[in-house]
Amino acid sequence: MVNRTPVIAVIGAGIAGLEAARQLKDLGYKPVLIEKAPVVGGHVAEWNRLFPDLSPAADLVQSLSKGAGSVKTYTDTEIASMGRLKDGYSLILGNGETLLCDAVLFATGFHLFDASKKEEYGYGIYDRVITNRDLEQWFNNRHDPRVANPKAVGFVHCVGSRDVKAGNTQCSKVCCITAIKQAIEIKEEFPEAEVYCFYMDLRLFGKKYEDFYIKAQRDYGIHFIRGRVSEVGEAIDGRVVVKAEDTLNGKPIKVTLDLLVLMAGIVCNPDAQHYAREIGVAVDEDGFLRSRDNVSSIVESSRPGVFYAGACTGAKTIPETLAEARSAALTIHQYFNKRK
Amino acid sequence: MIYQGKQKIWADYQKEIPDDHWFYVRSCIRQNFFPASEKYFLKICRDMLGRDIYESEHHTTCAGIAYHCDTIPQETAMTVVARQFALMTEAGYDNLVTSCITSFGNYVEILETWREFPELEEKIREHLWKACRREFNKPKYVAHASDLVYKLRGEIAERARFQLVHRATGEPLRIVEHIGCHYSKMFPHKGVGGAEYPCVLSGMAEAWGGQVIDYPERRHCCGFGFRQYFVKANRGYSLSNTHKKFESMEPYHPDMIITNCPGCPYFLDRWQYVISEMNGKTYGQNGYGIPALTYEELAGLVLGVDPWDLGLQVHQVAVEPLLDKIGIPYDPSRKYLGMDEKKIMTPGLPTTLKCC
Amino acid sequence: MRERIASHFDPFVIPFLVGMAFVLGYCLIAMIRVIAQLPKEDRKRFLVSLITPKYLWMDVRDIFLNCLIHVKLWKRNRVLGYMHSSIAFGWFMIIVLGHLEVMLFVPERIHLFYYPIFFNYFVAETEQTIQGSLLMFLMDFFLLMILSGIALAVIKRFASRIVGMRRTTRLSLLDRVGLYSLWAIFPLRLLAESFTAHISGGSFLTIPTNWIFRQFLGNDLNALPTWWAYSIALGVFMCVLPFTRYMHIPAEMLLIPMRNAGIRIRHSRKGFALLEVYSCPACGVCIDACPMSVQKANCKDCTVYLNRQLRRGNERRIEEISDKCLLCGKCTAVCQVGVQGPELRIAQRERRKYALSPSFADINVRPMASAVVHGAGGESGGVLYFAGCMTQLTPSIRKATTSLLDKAGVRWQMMDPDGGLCCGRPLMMAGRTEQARELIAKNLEIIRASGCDTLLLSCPICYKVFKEEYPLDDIRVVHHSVFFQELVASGKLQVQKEEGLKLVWHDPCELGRGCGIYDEPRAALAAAGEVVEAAKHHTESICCGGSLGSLTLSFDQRRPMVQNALDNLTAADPAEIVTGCPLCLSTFVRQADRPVRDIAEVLDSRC
Amino acid sequence: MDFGFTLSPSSAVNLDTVDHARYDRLVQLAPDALTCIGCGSCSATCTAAPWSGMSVRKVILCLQRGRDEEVDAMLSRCMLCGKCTMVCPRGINTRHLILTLCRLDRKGEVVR
Repeated sequence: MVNRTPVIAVIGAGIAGLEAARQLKDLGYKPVLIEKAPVVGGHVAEWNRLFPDLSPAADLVQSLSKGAGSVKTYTDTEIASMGRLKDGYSLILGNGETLLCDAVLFATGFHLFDASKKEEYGYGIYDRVITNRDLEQWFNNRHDPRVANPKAVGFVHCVGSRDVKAGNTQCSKVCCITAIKQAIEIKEEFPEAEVYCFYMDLRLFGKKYEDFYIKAQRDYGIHFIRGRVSEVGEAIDGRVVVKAEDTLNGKPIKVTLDLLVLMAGIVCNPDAQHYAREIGVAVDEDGFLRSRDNVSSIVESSRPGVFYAGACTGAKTIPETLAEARSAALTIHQYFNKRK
Repeated sequence: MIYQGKQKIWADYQKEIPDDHWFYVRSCIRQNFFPASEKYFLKICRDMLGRDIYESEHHTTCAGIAYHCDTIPQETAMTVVARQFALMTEAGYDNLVTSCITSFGNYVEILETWREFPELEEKIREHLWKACRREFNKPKYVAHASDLVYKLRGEIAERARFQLVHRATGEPLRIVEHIGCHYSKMFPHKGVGGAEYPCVLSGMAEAWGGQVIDYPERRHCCGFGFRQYFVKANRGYSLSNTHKKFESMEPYHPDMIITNCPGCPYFLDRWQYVISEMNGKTYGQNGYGIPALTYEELAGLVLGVDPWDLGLQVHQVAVEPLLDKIGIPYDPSRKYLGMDEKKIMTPGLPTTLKCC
Repeated sequence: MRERIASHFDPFVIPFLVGMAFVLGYCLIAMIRVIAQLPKEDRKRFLVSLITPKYLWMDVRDIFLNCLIHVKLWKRNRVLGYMHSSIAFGWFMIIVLGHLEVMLFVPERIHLFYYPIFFNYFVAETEQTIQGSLLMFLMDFFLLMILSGIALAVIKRFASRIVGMRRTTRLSLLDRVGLYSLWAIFPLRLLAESFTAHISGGSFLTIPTNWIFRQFLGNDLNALPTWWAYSIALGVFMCVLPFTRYMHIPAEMLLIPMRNAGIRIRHSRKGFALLEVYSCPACGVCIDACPMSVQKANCKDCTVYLNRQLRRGNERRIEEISDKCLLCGKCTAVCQVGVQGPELRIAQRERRKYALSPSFADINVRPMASAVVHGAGGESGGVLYFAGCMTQLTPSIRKATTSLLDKAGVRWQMMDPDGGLCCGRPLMMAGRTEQARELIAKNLEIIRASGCDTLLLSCPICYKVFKEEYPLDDIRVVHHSVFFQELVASGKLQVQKEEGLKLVWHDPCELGRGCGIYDEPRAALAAAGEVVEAAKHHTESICCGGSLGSLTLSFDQRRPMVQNALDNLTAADPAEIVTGCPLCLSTFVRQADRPVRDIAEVLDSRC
Repeated sequence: MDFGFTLSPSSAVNLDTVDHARYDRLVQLAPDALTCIGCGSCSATCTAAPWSGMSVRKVILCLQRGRDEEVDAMLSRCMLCGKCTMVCPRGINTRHLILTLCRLDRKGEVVR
């Protein structure tokens, strides 16, 4: 049926969208990138350096957006509504345009958990409590006065992850290694600072992650305390008092810190759920989009012509996301080949 | 501290509190500890602010203490509570206001349990019917008396004779607010301001001119803990928890503590004496303690009620330095005069803790 | 024959005399000091040995063979053996012949120390007589022998590989002074004697040299300065000798009789330890032998450098070197002098102070003791098998051992079925002898309670300490490799031999060098397959690298040592590596490219 | 005055005030102590554990938490058998760690 070049709407111009768009373009399709934010790159564009090699995030975003350079891209554009057509989908964009496409690729990514929802940690209440994103911002621009020559810094893993009370039972996968990365970076900036990581489990599954962990212990003397922070209070001098159980010691533990960094986790993007419902794509209990099969077809939905790439189906690392983006492009290619 | 952050949280945890027509249930123990608090709650609401508050002489304990001491099963507590609801229904009220935090927690817990397990409610209705042939409607609103005072704080402020301000310096008084654990820790949305940063008391303190201090152990239990206190062998545990709070608030030099729970002001008051006897330490200025008041007492003081009529003489920690700070007049010679103007007994003086 | 110098004296002998007086005085005092530092019973033992003919004969023989002939070195490396014995024996003979000349020709001058040394300057001799020509011939012969040795020494110093040494010692400044003065002595003697050969006579070496010089040197003006130079070289050498490695020459002469008398290291720095330190010739043979030397950085931690640091009193380095060592004992096995590297190090570890010391005296072992009593069914005798800590981590050894015991119909029981106490050897290696003694007492309680007549060990670490430190006179302490070899030999264990199955036996340090057991395991293995040898084996086997002896070597630092030991074992391409130590086994298994098994496993799988 | 009960100290470890001089010195002398991941292999295999509850994992942890008495009690039965070194997945030289620790006084000074 397809005689003209198939059009593929790629929702989200984060790293998954950018990479998938480039691959689709190279395969001879006509991808269209739709990005809500004014700039492309998604969350990675807000990051400073990437684990485990501490490579600059900007380089990655730059090379990906260069790759997708000739792809038609709408930035600062919301999708007002989506609808199903006989052989494709229609998207009404916020700017009034209607986009008819043969396939949709969700590259909608994730939301960073709103750390202020964990009220006991006092994000937004205590000056010295920041999130992983705030710290990356500081690494980028050094503006945040809260990160001022700290003597003691704490990292709380699993903020909003693996937490029924926060509504997210899934593991965000990247926080452990991000915490270690940021802890090392803090130690490099402030070698005299004592750095504590409060963790429930350390999930260091990826290539070089364990080496990074050993480095954090041996070369930087970062203290790892197995126990989840239960509450944070403010001391008279504005520093924060952190309470946790040192579970390996079986005793409560208390420490006063100059800076507490909350490792806000990866949660689903509610926009993706909204679009999914509009075109009849299933959503998992955890709020992420449901794949046709979690083992063999992670990038496919149960609906023909709807595909996924990246963290819209669950927490992913960058290499996983990029691999999925390429995989999604190939899967779309096969989809059109079959329809011919 | 980012005040706007707290305001945001407070905005998320506002609860609907009807303005008028309340069925009031008293606490089992408060009349002994703070004899005028409940009286002045009623007096302020009814006489000064013109609200309709009804109380029945037939109401009993809510069984919360027994429940938290693990001496009765929850079903028994539920039946007792059902009877209170029946009294309320019979009196023609829908809004229940409790004096006691544990009662409040108990009522909320039972209503929430019934919401989750309606068959349990039916069973309790049967129990109640079998026991005393009563029937009840569930209250439309359950509030703690401090919720009501929080709601009326503006009206009280309008009528206030005194501000919570240091008369000599003009600085707001530094106030530690202590919320009873059963107020919102179990059901954060049932308390004004939630569980982490409740504003029911801080709202009053600020409305009346004071400044709330946020110290690290602010959330910590007063140490009462029912079984911890009632079993003498565990009493050191109770004391140690209170001690932890005092150590944490000490650097802030609080002028007073206000609470909304029957047990908390009692322990925050009396343990100061015990700690001073045990290790010679006092937490107020010049060897005095930190006065621990109920919110009703505080409202009474603000409205110009005579301190001795508010029953402040039964506090262990002397309140006179606080009264002096605010500039509330009092007659020292009347301190230990009873209602009939006859001398009640004068207490002995502690070894270390300074009292007037 | 005539005396050339009427005064029988020339000032050039003064450097020699000073050197001689100094070195003799120094050595005498040092000797008295060492003997005085010995514990009383050791001192008595030593002095008695000196007047016991049996020991006296041993002493003379050993000094001759070791100090002059260097028999051990000959066995190890002929070039080095020749080099050392040519210098030592040649020099000795020159001195002897010098004295002989004096006694023969000018017996009235025998009281003059310098006469035998500078004989040809003072006495003009004729080679016309048989006596004269023979002596002169011998003098030249031995001088040539020494010079050839010196030539080899020079080559060795600058290209040690030619003489078969990969690495040689880095010399200290004084050592260099000593070395160069030693090298200078004999060429200078040749020159001096040559310059005077036309006056005082000479032989096949000195006369032609004299003739050559006389072709272009018109007068004898060179003679006296050369004799001066010769005397100065001797003087310098003797003056620096006590402060250089050449101190081993006099020290070894005392060490040999002391060792023959059975004296052991009893103090980290005094007495016998001091003597061993001074006996070290710093030849550097231990550097190549040391398993740690696989990594260049560790070469500085070999025994030769321990001795040097002990002489210098550099405590930081002494501690570092002492703690790093694997205590494999190979340095002692290859040492010409027999310096006990491991024992010296343990002595250093023993002197350490601790803020905290473990104590085992109040451990209640009664339940363990009563368990073994019941286990034996009240009968005395039988085998008590102590698996030990390391075997707990290698259950295959324990299983194979007990299986073999059952197959052979031996009545046995376990001493530590649910884990026991440590044998005490690791504590001893760490220098915590006192604490080890407490453990030994506890284990003894259990062993005695069992009523066994044989204590069987599958771990050489345990075996060594049970054999040497436990008073178990009436109980046979035996390593399982020996025990099973006996059972195989007596036919109680029928082992099926697989022809062509190449097995290499790794000699565990504690079993081989530690307890001298080399042949029994090989004999037992021969019943199962074809025993091949490693490149280095028996006393020269290479430590697996896992030894508990080292206190500081990290896991990563040990890896190349393990690899080196494995490469050594697989030289003959065996199908399996067989050992008799659970620690060697665990260490090898991690890195080996072929199966590694305990001897018990090998035997058990074939019978 | 005897009330029949006493004020008990908090069981919480306060990292602000805890004295970890001995730990600091230990990791200077035996840096591999830093890499402990608290897996407990050492405790499970320990020969001395039945007599003193010895556990290298706990020793390292207690040192950081100022629980010196427990450390000393645990070390009091260590036989240096080396099993913990054998099983440590991080390759920590536990015997060196123990011996080094035994040489430090409470202030973290090496006794001479």
